[in-house]
Amino acid sequence: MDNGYVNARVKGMYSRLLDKGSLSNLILKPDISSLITALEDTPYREDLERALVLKPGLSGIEEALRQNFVRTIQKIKGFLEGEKSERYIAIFSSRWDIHNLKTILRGKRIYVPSGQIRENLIPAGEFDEALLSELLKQPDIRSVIDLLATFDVSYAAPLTEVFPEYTEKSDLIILENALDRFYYERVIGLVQGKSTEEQIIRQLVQTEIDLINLKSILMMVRDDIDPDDGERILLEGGRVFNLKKLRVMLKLGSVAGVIESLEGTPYRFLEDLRSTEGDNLKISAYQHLLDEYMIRHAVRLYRGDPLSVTVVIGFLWAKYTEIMNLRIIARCKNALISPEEMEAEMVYV
Amino acid sequence: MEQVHPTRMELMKKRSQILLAEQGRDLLKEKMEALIQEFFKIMVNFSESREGLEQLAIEADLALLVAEAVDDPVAVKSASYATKRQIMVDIAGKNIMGVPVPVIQKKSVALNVMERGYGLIGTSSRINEAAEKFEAEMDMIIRLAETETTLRRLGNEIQMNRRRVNALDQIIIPELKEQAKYIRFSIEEREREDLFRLKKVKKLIERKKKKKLMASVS
Amino acid sequence: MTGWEVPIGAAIAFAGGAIATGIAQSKIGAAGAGTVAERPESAGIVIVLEAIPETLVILGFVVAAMIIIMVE
Amino acid sequence: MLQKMKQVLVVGPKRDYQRIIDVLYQAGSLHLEDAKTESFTQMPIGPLDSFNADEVLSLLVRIKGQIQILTPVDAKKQLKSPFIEKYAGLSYDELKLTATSLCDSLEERLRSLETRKGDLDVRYTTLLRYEKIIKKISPLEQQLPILEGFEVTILIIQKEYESVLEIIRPFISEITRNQFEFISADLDEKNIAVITVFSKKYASKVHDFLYSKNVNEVRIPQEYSNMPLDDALTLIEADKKAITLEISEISEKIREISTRWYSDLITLKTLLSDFLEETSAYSNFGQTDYTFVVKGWIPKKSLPAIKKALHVSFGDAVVVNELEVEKETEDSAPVYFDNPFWAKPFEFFMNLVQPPRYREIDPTPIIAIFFPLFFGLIVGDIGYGLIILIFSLVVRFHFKEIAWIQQMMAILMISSIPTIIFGYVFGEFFGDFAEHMGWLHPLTLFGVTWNRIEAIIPLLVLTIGIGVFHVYLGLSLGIYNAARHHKKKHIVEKVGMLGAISSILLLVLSFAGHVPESVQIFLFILLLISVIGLIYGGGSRGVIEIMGTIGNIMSYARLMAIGLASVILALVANRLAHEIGILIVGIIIAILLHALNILLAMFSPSIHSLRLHVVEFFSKFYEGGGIPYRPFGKERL
Repeated sequence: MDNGYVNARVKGMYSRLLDKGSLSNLILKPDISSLITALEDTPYREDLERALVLKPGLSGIEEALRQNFVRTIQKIKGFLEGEKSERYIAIFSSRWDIHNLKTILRGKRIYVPSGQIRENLIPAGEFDEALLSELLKQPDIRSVIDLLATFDVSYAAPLTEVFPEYTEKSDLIILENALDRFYYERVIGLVQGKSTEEQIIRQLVQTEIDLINLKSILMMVRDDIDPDDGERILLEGGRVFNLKKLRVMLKLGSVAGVIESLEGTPYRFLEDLRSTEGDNLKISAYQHLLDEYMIRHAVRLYRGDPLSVTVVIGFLWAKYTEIMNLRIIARCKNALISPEEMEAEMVYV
Repeated sequence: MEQVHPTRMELMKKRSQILLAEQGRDLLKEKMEALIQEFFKIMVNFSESREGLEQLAIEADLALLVAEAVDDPVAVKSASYATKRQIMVDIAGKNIMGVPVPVIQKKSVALNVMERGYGLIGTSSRINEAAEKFEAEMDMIIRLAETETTLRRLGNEIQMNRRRVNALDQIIIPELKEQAKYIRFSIEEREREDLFRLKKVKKLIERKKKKKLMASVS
Repeated sequence: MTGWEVPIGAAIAFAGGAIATGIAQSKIGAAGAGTVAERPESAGIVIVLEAIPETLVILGFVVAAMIIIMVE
Repeated sequence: MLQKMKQVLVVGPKRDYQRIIDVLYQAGSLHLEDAKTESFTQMPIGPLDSFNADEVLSLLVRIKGQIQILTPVDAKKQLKSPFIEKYAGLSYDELKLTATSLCDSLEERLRSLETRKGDLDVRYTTLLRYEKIIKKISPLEQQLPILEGFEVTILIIQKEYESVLEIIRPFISEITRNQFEFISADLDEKNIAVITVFSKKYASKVHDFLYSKNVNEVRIPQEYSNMPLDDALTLIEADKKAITLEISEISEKIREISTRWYSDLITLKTLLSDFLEETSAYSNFGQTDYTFVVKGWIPKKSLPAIKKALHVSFGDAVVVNELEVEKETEDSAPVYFDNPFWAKPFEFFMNLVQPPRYREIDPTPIIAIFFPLFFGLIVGDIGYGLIILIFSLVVRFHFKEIAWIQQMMAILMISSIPTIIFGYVFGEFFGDFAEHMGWLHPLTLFGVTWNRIEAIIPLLVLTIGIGVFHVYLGLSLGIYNAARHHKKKHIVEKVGMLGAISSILLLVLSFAGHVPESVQIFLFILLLISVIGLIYGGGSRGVIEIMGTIGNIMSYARLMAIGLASVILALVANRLAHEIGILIVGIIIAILLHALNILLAMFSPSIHSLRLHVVEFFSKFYEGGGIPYRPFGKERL
């Protein structure tokens, strides 16, 4: 099956993404209101108009961006409904399920009112409105998990499994880790096929796992986390790093050491940054590079086989990046951050 | 002053009181100086920390801004739900020149990445760094709370001391001295009166004696 | 001298072109529909693109016609 | 042909700017450009203090939001609002007031209806979910007695933890002093369902125990729990019905509001959008301290008129400056077609593709010549031509309002004329009908009898010849365009292509014996030189293009092929009619087949001759991507 129709639509949508020129134009706008006016000339117009009625200014823009993203994902899912490639898109979109579920669990733990939790959900995933609102109605973490089991949502199993450990240690990381681990295991499991399409997607996911592990290790090493404790954060199935290698890296003890050990991997670009900027860099500076690498890698898929679902995946990443860039512009504009600093946070693809 | 009995006994008592007051005053003055010294020593630190706090606050806000800009405010909010919402501090006390000041036992609320409650995998290091910056700000606030209370207590003590010294210096000591002076004057006056009386009596006696002599002679 | 093989040959010639055109046009059609849905202004180009593989069926037809006519 | 455009700067006193805009608007011939990019020798031009659009925008958002909730109403069924005619005459302020008050009166009601509806929808899906799980479990429950004062708890256990069952059972037995029921069965491939029933007084103990054993309890909302599952199902069913009912009630309410207000809102939306559009032109105007500046392109023909109009109103106070235009700036000039009447309909194709750039040749007249020619050559039937002519006239008459239908029908009309002429040449009138009847015979020209069925080879040669001519024409236009833009390499490339194709064609002809062999050596030299030129002009791709170009020429064979297909279909129609014994049936079949053929003849030849133009012809010279001329004025709104 090829995705002629879907890909043609996606390409149409891709061609409406803002190019670098229009982004720099937006960067140079003097204030939020002129930014809004400028955004009125983009495909965000409709979402913006609607969001600004309820929330003025910055939060309106952010709401509009979020709505637009959700709408884009829903639209593409609509095209692919019933197709085999639907599940590849679900790989991408279900990360918002994880976000939503984590948010609900976190919120339920400290008894945040449901209304407040709801404001922080992004309905871009596979969970529908009905499921989310039922989850929000549950009084505590246990009943959230039970409800997932009742509705036969697959996340119930990993959560149930680690729940006793959670009750014992009262450490939310245990639940969250179980979710993340489950997500990546399932995703990797989904793309074990031999077709080029699955291979490409598998590579993408494996790269993502590598990058996540790398980021986690950098953060843990910096905070001197006990390597034996840190191991539970590591994800299996990466492209370059297996668990053994990751453990070794975790024991290196210093950020510089970890980065030096990247020699010979595709991620050695971190070393270039370290050698020019020195050892005292924030982890987020490295993460920026890692994010950029991931986004570039993913968006490159857009230019792959024109009839493959990878085009859609590439587009979704590009769209995600654009929304991130716009959010950066809006936030920074609001806080009067200089264009140069703004661009340092942005990612161009 | 009326109650004061202008007796020699009283005078001696006053004299020793004056001495005591003066000694006390000097002692208080010394203590005050020491307190002031202590105060300024902490004060220098305090104003530096104050600036540091402002700096930290700016940095923390910036880190939060970056996290919200790049990762979506929704993600930041979500991560914030994972944190424990309270900070426990134990407060003990110590003495600076007899002034009780608080000492906060655990000065640092800074956590490492595994202690913040949210999973590392789905949360970006930007959010983490924002949390870190705010924890540092919190630390600073706690430390400042300690020093600020100390300073306030010391300040109060210095005020009180100064008032005491002033009271001694300007009211009690002069009053005592006045009293002593009065007693002395009174005693001297009395002595002079006595002398005069004696002389008068002596004259009378002599006159009587002379009359008697005159009478006998004549 | 014309037997059954002439019409069969012509039919094969035509069928080949027609099937190939069908395959090509179905893909172009799907993609074209997607393109027009997103960018209605490109409808003109899409119509022309859709017509391009028709060459195949026309050639098939010509060959078929030639087989029949020339053999006669 | 394209109109000559002049770039002008209109400068006038600022106090008159409203009137100047009015005059320009009435003239309706100025294509606005951003005046703020211009600057007088020292004075920067700032933006005009323009109208603040926020108000209109937010009003529009509100209206659009309501329109979205409302259901579209059939124009015939709706209640005519008494105000609707008045709206058009209102000034902006009045319009704003009307719209605001309408929004105020509707918004809250609509929004609450919409939210309620959304909530109900969500609830409905939720109920479906619960229903699904309860339905799965309820057969199990049939085996258990449900008693008053007893609690039912349902557990879901994954199969890999099946052993837990063994632990739970004795414990519950102990807690409840053996007053319990316990039953388990497979729920699906992965899970086991367990139902236990026990006295309410042990409820908290049992739940605590289950919690400690980490078993998932089925969570069913309070209103459906603690009753037999069948009852719960009945209740859910009833609730679902109630929800459906309420949703349809809400829809009905929305429909009522729609019939009353939908068209009002649409009208207001259109008027406000128009207003917004009009004011958006203001952002192009500039100002200095005392003057008001407008910049734009104007067709040379309209320039005197606008100058005169401004002079009449303002005397010498308003100046129209013709700007000196660099060649490069000319590329940004808008394009305004200026074609003779016979070529005008073919602008339709240009707009379908992409308008040409200002400094390019406008190929419309060429299409106007070749398109009908190709069409005629393909269809080539007097009868079909006549029917197409009549059809296009009728459609044109019926759809006077729709511009694109008018244009398309004009194209068909023009195309039907060569169709008739070629029909005469080929001797075709509804296929071989006329020939059969002896009224008409294929003409014999240049020693060939142009019977399309028989003269396949001559027709092939003819169409390829047309192809050669057409492609050569394209290449020549390409040379002309390149010369105009002073692109030397392009010229060399196109000339090289001409040379290469000519030499290859002549070589083929000479090998076939139509051209003396003695020139072969010159042809080879010519080919060599041309290839060198091609490499210089276009690199290796230029050489590969030779194949492409030859393919393009061969592609013109379709003129013959599609024509042949249409002739044969016509023949089949006639012959079927002839061979069917019953006259009437035969005629009906013939008419149906001819009708089909005509229908096809209107589509297929159009698309293919268009394709020959766009793919084969345009690729030789056409760039496209021009900016269409959109004058500021009445036409625009």
